[in-house]
Amino acid sequence: MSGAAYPVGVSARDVAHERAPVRSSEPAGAYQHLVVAAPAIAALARPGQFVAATVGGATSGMLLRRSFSIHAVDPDAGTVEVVVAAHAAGTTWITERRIDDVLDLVGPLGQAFPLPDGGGAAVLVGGGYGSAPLFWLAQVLRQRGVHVEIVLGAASADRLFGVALAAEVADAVDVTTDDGSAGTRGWVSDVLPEVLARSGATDVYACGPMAMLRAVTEAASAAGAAAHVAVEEAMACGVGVCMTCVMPVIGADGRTRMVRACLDGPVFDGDRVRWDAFGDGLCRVPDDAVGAPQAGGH
Amino acid sequence: MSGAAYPVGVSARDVAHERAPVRSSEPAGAYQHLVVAAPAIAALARPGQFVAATVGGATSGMLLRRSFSIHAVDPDAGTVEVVVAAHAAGTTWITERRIDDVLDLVGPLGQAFPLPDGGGAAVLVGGGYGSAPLFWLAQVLRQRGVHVEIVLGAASADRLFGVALAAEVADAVDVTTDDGSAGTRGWVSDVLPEVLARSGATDVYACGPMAMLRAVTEAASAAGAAAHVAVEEAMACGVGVCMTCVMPVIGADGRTRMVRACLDGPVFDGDRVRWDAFGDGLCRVPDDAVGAPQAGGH
Amino acid sequence: MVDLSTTLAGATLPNPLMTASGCAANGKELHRFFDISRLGAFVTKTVMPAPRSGRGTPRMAETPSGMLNSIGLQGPGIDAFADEDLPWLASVGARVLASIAGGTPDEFAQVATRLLSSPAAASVSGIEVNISCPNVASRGLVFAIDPLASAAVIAAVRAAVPAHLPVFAKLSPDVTDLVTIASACLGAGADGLTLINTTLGMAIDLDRMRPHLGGITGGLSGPAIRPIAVRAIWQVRAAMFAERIPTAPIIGVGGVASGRDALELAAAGASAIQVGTATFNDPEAPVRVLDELAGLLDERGYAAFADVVAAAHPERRRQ
Amino acid sequence: MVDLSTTLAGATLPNPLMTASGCAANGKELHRFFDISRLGAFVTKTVMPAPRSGRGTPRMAETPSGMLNSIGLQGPGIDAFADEDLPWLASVGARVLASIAGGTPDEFAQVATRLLSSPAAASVSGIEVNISCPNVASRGLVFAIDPLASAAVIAAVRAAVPAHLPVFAKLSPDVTDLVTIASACLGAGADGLTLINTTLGMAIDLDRMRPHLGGITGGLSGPAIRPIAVRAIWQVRAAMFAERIPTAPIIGVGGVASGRDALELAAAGASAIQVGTATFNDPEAPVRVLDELAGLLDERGYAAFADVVAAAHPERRRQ
Ligand SMILES: Cc1cc2nc3c(=O)[nH]c(=O)nc-3n(C[C@H](O)[C@H](O)[C@H](O)COP(=O)(O)OP(=O)(O)OC[C@H]3O[C@@H](n4cnc5c(N)ncnc54)[C@H](O)[C@@H]3O)c2cc1C
Ligand SMILES: Cc1cc2nc3c(=O)[nH]c(=O)nc-3n(C[C@H](O)[C@H](O)[C@H](O)COP(=O)(O)OP(=O)(O)OC[C@H]3O[C@@H](n4cnc5c(N)ncnc54)[C@H](O)[C@@H]3O)c2cc1C
Ligand SMILES: Cc1cc2nc3c(=O)[nH]c(=O)nc-3n(C[C@H](O)[C@H](O)[C@H](O)COP(=O)(O)O)c2cc1C
Ligand SMILES: Cc1cc2nc3c(=O)[nH]c(=O)nc-3n(C[C@H](O)[C@H](O)[C@H](O)COP(=O)(O)O)c2cc1C
Ligand code: FES
Ligand code: FES
Repeated sequence: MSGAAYPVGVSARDVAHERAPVRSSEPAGAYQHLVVAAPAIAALARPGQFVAATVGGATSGMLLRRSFSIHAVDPDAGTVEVVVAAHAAGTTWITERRIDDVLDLVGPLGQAFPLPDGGGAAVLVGGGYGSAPLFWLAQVLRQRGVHVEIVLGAASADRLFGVALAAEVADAVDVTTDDGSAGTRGWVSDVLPEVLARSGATDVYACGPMAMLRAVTEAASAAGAAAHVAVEEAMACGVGVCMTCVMPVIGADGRTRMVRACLDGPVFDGDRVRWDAFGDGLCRVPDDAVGAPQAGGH
Repeated sequence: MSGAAYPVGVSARDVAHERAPVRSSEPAGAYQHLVVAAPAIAALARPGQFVAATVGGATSGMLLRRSFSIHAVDPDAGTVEVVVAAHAAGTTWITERRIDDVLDLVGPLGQAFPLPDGGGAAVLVGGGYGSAPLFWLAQVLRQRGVHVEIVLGAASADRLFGVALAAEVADAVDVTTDDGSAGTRGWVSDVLPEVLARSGATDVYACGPMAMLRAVTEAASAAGAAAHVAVEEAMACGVGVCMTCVMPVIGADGRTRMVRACLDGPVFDGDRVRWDAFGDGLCRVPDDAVGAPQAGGH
Repeated sequence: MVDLSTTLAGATLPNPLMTASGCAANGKELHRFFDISRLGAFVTKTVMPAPRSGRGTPRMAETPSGMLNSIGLQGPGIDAFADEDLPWLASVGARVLASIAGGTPDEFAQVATRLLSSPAAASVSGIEVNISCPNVASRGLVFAIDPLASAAVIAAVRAAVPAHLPVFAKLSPDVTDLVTIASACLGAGADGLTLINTTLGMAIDLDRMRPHLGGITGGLSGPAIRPIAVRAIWQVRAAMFAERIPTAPIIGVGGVASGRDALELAAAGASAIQVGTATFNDPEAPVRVLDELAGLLDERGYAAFADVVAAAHPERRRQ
Repeated sequence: MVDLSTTLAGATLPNPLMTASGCAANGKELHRFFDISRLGAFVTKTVMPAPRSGRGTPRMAETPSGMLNSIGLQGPGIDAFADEDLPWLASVGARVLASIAGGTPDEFAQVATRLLSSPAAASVSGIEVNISCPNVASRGLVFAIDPLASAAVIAAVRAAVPAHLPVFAKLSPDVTDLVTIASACLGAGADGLTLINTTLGMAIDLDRMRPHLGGITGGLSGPAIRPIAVRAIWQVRAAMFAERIPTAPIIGVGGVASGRDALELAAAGASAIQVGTATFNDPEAPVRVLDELAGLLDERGYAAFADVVAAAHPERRRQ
């Protein structure tokens, strides 16, 4: 196996396809923290973007790429970092990779978090491994003079990611767990109103489960802040060609369309997302969406 | 990964199913020589039998087991050895396994080489990696006081397996290569008549490509010796349940039947095999086989 | 402990797991790996009136997550089966679902009659009528692509078999309208359906630039086709809920390699599950799947396997 | 250098590799990874008369060596396509095989007419008529399961399109007799056939015990179905050799992920090859497959791609 990362295909201005050797892989609570050599991706990425990896190796029965938020990049070292939860067979395979094993990566993909011009305050909210992209974002924001507070939530202490890191990169950190095994017992949305009030944040950045993103959006709206949420929709390609990752989002013209989370997202303005369409693990097409099946029709 | 071999399923009297950790894997010319820990198989196996391994790991798109002759066993150490040519994706995967990686093995499978009561002389003929099971056989035969000569043939020197080993376990060794890069230029069948004549062998044991086995059978018949040939038919299951590995063989009643190479073979008496049915990579059902499609019928 | 028993048109089996016809020979080979009487039923290789050599080789090609076979119904013929194989199966305590075929409806009936004249006939829990083998020289012989031909075979077998013995029609997914075929079989007296046989596929030998299989085309099986099996079972079960066809038990088969896969076919509507190609990967697959399924049901708090049969249908959830 | 060009009913393309409809959007996304004008043709996402939202989500499920989708023909409608997407494709020099659909034969014809009124109509090398999308609310709308309905659509499109522009009918494998459907399409004026669209499948969400896909059933694609595609191409090409149906070019699609796979479909009878689901695994797949195919042909000493088309048919070898 080659020790050096090398490009697989054409590397266009804003996206690359690289074979990325694993440089390190360490457990981090319930997750695995991987550092891989992917210089082209490292050079292009911005916080909020993601990478998509093939799984299972050359003889794999799993065709589709798995998406992961970029946790950190080091353009000088040419490395990219991701935090992976072993959910099912594909992610388990990734967490089992050893040093020098190679990941086939496409990235950076999707829209990054929008950055304010400077100053002010922002609150960053991460659920479980959803916190992965926030620390890098915090650093970028603070470089712009933004006061940054981080709220981390998870089901239990082992499913929190980056509590120590948060203390390094943010001005204040709040932690919640469903079972009270760390921080405040409860959800991030329980503490968020207070954090928003005390920080006077104008922007809230969030990444985590859909239900959390919806609650964060509501709390932000109530506090008069803008919510920038990074969603996690099931994706087959990650690059905008399959139309599997769509969700109803209100456009600039006020009309709802089924847009691709991989291309137009994963970061959306929270108040543009049609949260009413989500429920019970499904997302309906709202009746008023462009091209929706005619009501009463067939 | 567990360091110790352990059984997966029921281990019946004569067959076992084990998860076998790789103990060593070394290149041997064009092949890879693997030693794995599989104590139950090691305890049961006899020369000429084979093992069948799954390929590609837990997320593999390749369902079928790959078969390999047992090269050697050490019942005390609980190890089994195989010699693998990287033919296509499945065998390539096996040759890439590292120490402590686990192979899922079923074995020992099939009929072993029949052994003479003792004394006399035998010639063992191996084509390419087909020689793998012969060295162990040579040792067993010599323990019974049989004079053993080995003939090894291959396309080129790097595709010979076990030339040095042959010298250790046999009374005489002949080598042929198609390109003359080692030993006599030509085929094993070119030198075989002379070896048979000088050794006075009553039994010829052979393993290799079909065309070679046929030629060996003819040479043995001409010399009045019995040919015991280990065939290599494409196998889906290796354990007798799929009926894919059949070939036409004449039974004790003189009638030809399509019999399973994995169960009734891989070792057959050369003069029982209907060589006339093989050709151009296909094997026809002879018209006189039991249950053959009616000639002229449909 | 989850109650794993399942009832198929009167025949109660201790559990829903079965071998699939042609993927387990006639029992002896797998009995080296596990006690085949642990299975709900052992499904035998399709047997025909006379001994059959099957096709030449190659008879198989591996494909992504699947395989093609063109065995061509090799077998000893019904006499040898009834006199030797069935008694052996009975001797180890296996419950037998006997798979039969013939060239005409009459031949099917003759095979069924001869089968039941076996000294071991009592071990037969049911008859699976294979009208869907794609490995026959003429596609015209695949009865299951035509409702009338299917019905003729089923009616002939039903007439030859005592009423207490359930008859299952094994169908092919390679049809435009599976529900119509299912309906014809049930109308002709089938007590249940086995869904699905292999789907027709093909591979090319690129070195010799000719069809890879001796039989040119072959039957595609294995996990690759599981989504087709789930769909077929769902469609037919949905037609039963909609009362377009009579309600009858479905035996599910196609690509099952794990307890989760078995649960998927059951949730789509299968009252029993056969494991075929997965056995080539793991000779203990049928009982491993059974154990995994039992574990999954237990974890999820089901009291009985029967509770998950067709559980993914909204009609069932409303019940 | 191997001559890679291929001729499809009068349209000569520099090479046989294409994207597959619905697996490459309308070009911009893949153009970030490779120059789409390198392809023999770019096949666009099926476009319908009006904008369409498609189905709710989940729209996909991964399956062994395959996937299910129930996109439901999401798209911008023919106006936006003709005014925006097609001109962009023309601007980068892509040759376009435009995939169209409608709810009635008339709608198909309207879409074709409107397409050709685009300022970029000259970039259209042919029209692929998608009569086989399984992701429509009623299976009755899958024209390709019925010869008469198929013929009606093809005749309407053929009448709306100038004679020099080839029309391809894209067929479904989910039929009892594919050759009859192919025959009906060719008889109605199709210049060629695209084989195959996805095959109908289904997956169950075992946690929620309900169908996994928003659309309940979905189309199965990927390497899992390649043996079905090879079989379909072979059957139809064999019927042409047997003069049961007129000889016409076949565009092969289904499970192609490598140059070997492309060669397999070509040897079965395909004059051009589309790469669909493999693009989700590797965004450069269509051009990688092209390069691998060129390498294989070169290694094997073929002078031209045309020499391997249908090369596995005995009739071809006898020629
Ligand atoms: C933009 C984005 C960023 C993500 N970031 C991270 C991260 O930083 N760390 C992390 O551990 N996980 C992350 N995920 C989720 C991760 O992609 C899924 O857990 C993973 O795809 C599941 O693969 P599997 O083989 O384990 O599960 P399976 O359920 O077997 O996957 C089956 C199929 O469904 C798709 N799928 C299933 N769940 C998801 C999901 N939640 N999101 C997208 N596709 C899914 C897979 O891609 C695959 O095609 C992210 C997802 C998205 C969309
Ligand atoms: C009894 C027996 C003993 C063998 N001993 C050895 C050995 O000691 N060393 C060694 O290197 N090889 C041996 N082989 C051959 C080895 O099994 C094949 O090379 C291997 O199965 C090919 O797998 P693949 O994935 O590389 O090739 P692929 O061509 O991708 O295999 C595809 C399918 O065809 C089957 N297949 C292909 N070629 C063969 C073949 N020649 N024999 C059986 N099945 C085949 C595979 O099992 C698989 O199911 C033996 C075969 C048999 C039957
Ligand atoms: C090698 C092989 C032989 C088969 N022989 C038969 C048969 O004789 N009769 C029959 O009804 N089905 C036969 N089948 C079909 C299986 O019983 C089963 O319906 C199909 O393979 C799908 O299940 P699977 O994916 O679990 O294998 C055979 C399948 C294979 C792979
Ligand atoms: C996500 C997805 C969307 C598709 N959309 C269309 C479509 O709009 N029109 C069409 O004719 N085929 C469509 N198809 C079918 C493909 O074009 C192709 O026929 C099929 O997927 C088999 O090829 P593959 O295995 O290479 O993907 C779609 C397939 C997928 C996977
Ligand atoms: S994941 Fe394919 S379009 Fe978004
Ligand atoms: S390989 Fe299955 S019967 Fe021999």
